[in-house]
Amino acid sequence: MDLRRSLRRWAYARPRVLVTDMPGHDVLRWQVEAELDRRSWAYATSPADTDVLIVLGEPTGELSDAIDLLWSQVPTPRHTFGCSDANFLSRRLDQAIEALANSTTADANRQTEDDARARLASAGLADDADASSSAGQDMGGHAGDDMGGHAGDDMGGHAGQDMDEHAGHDMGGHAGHDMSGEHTGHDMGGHMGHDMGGHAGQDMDGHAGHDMGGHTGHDMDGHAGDDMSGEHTGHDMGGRMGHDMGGHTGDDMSGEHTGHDMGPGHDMGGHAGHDMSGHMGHDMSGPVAGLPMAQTAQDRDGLDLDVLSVALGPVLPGWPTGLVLRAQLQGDVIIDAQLSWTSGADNEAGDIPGPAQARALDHLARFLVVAGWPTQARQARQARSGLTSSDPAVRARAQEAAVRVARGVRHSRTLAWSVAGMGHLTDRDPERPDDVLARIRRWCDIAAGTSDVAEPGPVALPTLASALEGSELATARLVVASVEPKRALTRVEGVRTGA
Amino acid sequence: MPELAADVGTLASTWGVLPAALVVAAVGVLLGVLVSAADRAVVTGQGVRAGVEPLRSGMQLLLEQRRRTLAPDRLLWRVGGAAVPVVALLSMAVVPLAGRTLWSTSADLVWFNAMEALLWAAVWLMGWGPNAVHSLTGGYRFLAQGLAYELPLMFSLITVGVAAGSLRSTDVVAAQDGLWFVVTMPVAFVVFVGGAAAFAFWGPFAAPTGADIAGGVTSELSGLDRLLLLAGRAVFLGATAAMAAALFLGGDAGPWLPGPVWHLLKTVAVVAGLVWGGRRLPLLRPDRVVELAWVVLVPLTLLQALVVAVLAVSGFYA
Amino acid sequence: MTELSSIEVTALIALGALAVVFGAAVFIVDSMARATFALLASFLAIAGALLVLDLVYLAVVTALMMTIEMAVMAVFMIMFMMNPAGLMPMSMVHNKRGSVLAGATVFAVLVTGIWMVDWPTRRGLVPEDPTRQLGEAIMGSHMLVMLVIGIALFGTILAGTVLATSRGRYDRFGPDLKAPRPDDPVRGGVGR
Amino acid sequence: MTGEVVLQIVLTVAAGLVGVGLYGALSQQSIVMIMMGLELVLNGVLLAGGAAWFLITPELPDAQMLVVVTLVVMAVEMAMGFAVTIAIYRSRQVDMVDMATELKG
Repeated sequence: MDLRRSLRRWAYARPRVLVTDMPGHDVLRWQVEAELDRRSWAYATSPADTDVLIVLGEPTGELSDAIDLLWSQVPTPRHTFGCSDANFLSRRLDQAIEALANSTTADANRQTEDDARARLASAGLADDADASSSAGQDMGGHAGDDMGGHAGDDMGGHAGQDMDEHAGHDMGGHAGHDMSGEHTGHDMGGHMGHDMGGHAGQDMDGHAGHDMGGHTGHDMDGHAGDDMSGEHTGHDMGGRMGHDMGGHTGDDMSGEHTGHDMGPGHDMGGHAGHDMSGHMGHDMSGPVAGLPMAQTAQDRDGLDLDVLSVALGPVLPGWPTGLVLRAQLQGDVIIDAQLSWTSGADNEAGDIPGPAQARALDHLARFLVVAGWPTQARQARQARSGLTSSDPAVRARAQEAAVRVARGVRHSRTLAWSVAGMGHLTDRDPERPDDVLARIRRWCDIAAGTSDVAEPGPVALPTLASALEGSELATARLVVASVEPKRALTRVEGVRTGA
Repeated sequence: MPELAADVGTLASTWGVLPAALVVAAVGVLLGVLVSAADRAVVTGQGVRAGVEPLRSGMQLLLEQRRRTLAPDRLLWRVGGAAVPVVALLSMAVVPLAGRTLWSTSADLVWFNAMEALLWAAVWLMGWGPNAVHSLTGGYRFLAQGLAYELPLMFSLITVGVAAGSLRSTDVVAAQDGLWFVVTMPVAFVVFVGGAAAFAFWGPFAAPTGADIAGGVTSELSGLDRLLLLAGRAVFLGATAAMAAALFLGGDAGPWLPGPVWHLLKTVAVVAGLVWGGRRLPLLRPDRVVELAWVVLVPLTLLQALVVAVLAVSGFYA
Repeated sequence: MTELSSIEVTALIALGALAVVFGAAVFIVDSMARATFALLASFLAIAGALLVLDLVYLAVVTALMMTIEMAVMAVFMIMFMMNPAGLMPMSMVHNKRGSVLAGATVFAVLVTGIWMVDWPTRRGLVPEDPTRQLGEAIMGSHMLVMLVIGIALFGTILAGTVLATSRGRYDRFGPDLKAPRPDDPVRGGVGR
Repeated sequence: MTGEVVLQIVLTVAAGLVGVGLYGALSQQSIVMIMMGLELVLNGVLLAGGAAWFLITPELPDAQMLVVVTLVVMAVEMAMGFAVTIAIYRSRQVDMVDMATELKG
């Protein structure tokens, strides 16, 4: 046993960490990242890649739910802790290793629950854990994902929910239930293959926060008569990735479904076995919480291809925590982009963190992560941490490192070749380019600390969203990473652009 | 199967099929560990201490829960996951070790290339299986990138075949008796190493697993699935380095030291060059790289093949 | 080297049978991705059979080409609808009975022929290097075939590109072809 | 087993591939699926060619050439099939043969 234990300890000595920071906790994040870099721990790129989830600050509102769901996607063994200051950081990271090494698969579920409660407790939310509701977010960029290990059985990961009554329930039996109260925040994702027929006539009001994404291959017949339009705020239908609604690409699902407009030339007869009649009376008209259903649209090469509704964010590597990009994807081209902050992340942080040079380096580091340049990103992070040190010798070395990173990035021809000419925020002016490259070079100038270039102001979300229109996913990520998106004191409603 | 190589003994014919296959697989895995250790050392800045990290990560992934997603295509997902390391190990079969290959066919070079093509299918399946946006986007990126790299890579292999007058990798090594092929075909060498890195979606070609799509193909993988994919990729890169050393750097030729040591040294040199050079670059965005590959690399490698063909006809390699 | 051992005969027939099973699966499975990869499995089984028959080069080339083709095909099918991700029942057939009949008839006729014909006895031995035999034929006695193939492939590349693209140079460089930069939706890597 | 019986068995398997492929090519509506049917037919030809070479005339390269030509035909068929599908789809949003015929003009 001891041998196995020490083996596990050895295996988990370098866990992969996902750091999520609430607004206003940048300096804390820098400290955490400095410690992680010192220990050569890896940064996770997705929940599946995560061993340890560190939450900086107290998540509130929708962001809290988003993080709960994100946590539910992390495979066991796993560990999470909240963190409001850098005290005992090193010890808590050591404890994380210990916790990972001690957990076994057998008590994974229990541990999951415990961890979730522990984390919520640390965030001061234990009391209303049962009341927390997922207000319709699609979490962690995993549009259409199933939620972690929940495919059907493991209900343990529903952090913060009171799942006791529903464990193992056959959802089919809920016919006629008033689901409003109890099921708030439920993730329906796991109910793959369910027949939803029983839900006919339900009052679906309370289901804000349902993720319907997973209902691939569902028999939706029973929904006849449901009014799907208004009440399902927050439904994410994005899970039909690559799906069309029942295989009928030519469908126009945005209109009234009565009589299905099957698009030019579709032969309904050929779709043997498909009973579309149940969809009569569906009112799927209009966007569901701003998300239109899957439909075809002209792509930029003039082909009508399937589009897929996705939501990116609120937690992604190198992405401003809390920002959500809702868009339709055609292949990997973004159309109809809308940006918004989730509640809980929409407020401007009270104090401006750190010196301008360190902020620029932080910005650069996050951009370099997205641009796929991990070595330079690490250098930028290290320089940033050194600059905030109290030791003048360390600061001097960090200054040299900062200049080195800034020069390396600024003069990289490969990077210029890769990112030039995209993400123009203003009208194209050959004299003064305003593309990703120009913005990044400006961040470099500030990061070097040698010239007094003014820090570029935050960019309003509608401006940013219009710059994303028609770009590829990769481009969009780079464009977002190249600016500072503007937070508002009040929640910014999704801003539609394009058609 | 009929005896394929009468003149050159193979590892399988000397040691028996199973032991030879096990040895070759072990060498492949060791090369994979070498590659990923070197990569880790550069990325995390740990230096030599990163040597154990691949083993540690492997151990950790073995202990980890496998991720289940919603409505996955589980069959194809699992097939893809199993195929990646298998194909990577199969590509080791035609890499000369100590002057002999596991089995010798009259079309070794095409075999190596075919394994790369199978890797396409496997990685695409890994992207397809989980039924998730980022994952599938990664799969698409891999295909687009693969299409652009397939031809230049193929031409660089053909160039080697033309010079050696054979598609058998041991013949190619023998043909470099006087002069390493890298001298007369530097373009083919660079394209081969770069193209193989692109097929292994590594370093500057890692767009299919990029951080901008939350890890892409790997975004929904945990536990064993992730281990298989990452290990397969590392083994493939290691096999590529060993193959590049054999095809362009004279294989086990060299003074004083025994042949296998030379081959190992050259392989390590290729790995070091690949990691050092590759990690100095940011991710090369696929939409830019693809045009470069089609418009610049294809003509360039064709030109390289032409030069080598003229040299071969004039008896330069005889 | 002259005859197949019994293991090889078994392998040959098993691989052939696998190819047929996977081939049938193409039209049975419910998802287009699975149909494509069933077809790929069928091709790989045939590649394996060619390997047993000592045709290494052709086997490897078959595997190489068909893998690439099927990967492209999978993307195509997902692009053009056809029940992409799902495992929903899928039936897109017409004239099923006629087709079954046609398939069965052709099979019956072929099988009758195969077992009725008095096949010639084997002449000669398998050469030491079948790849070299093929190469020398292509570059020697059968060069005309290769020339025709080359031209056909070239024609295919041109015709396929012309059919599939909607934007010509006038769309990219303007009506008088004088635009300094092409008007493309995405900027390429060569800086044009 | 004599060479002739092996040949006949292998050819029967090849005929099975041709039969299945023919069924697919005739019955499917989707253009891509029809292409898959044709590919299966050609797959049978590949097997038959290989068997004929090994079991009848290994000394002559002709059967090998047949396999090469079949591979080329597959590639051409595939490339043209995709190109035509894109062209039709672009103009009519159709990818099934029935519709392609019914929607003339």
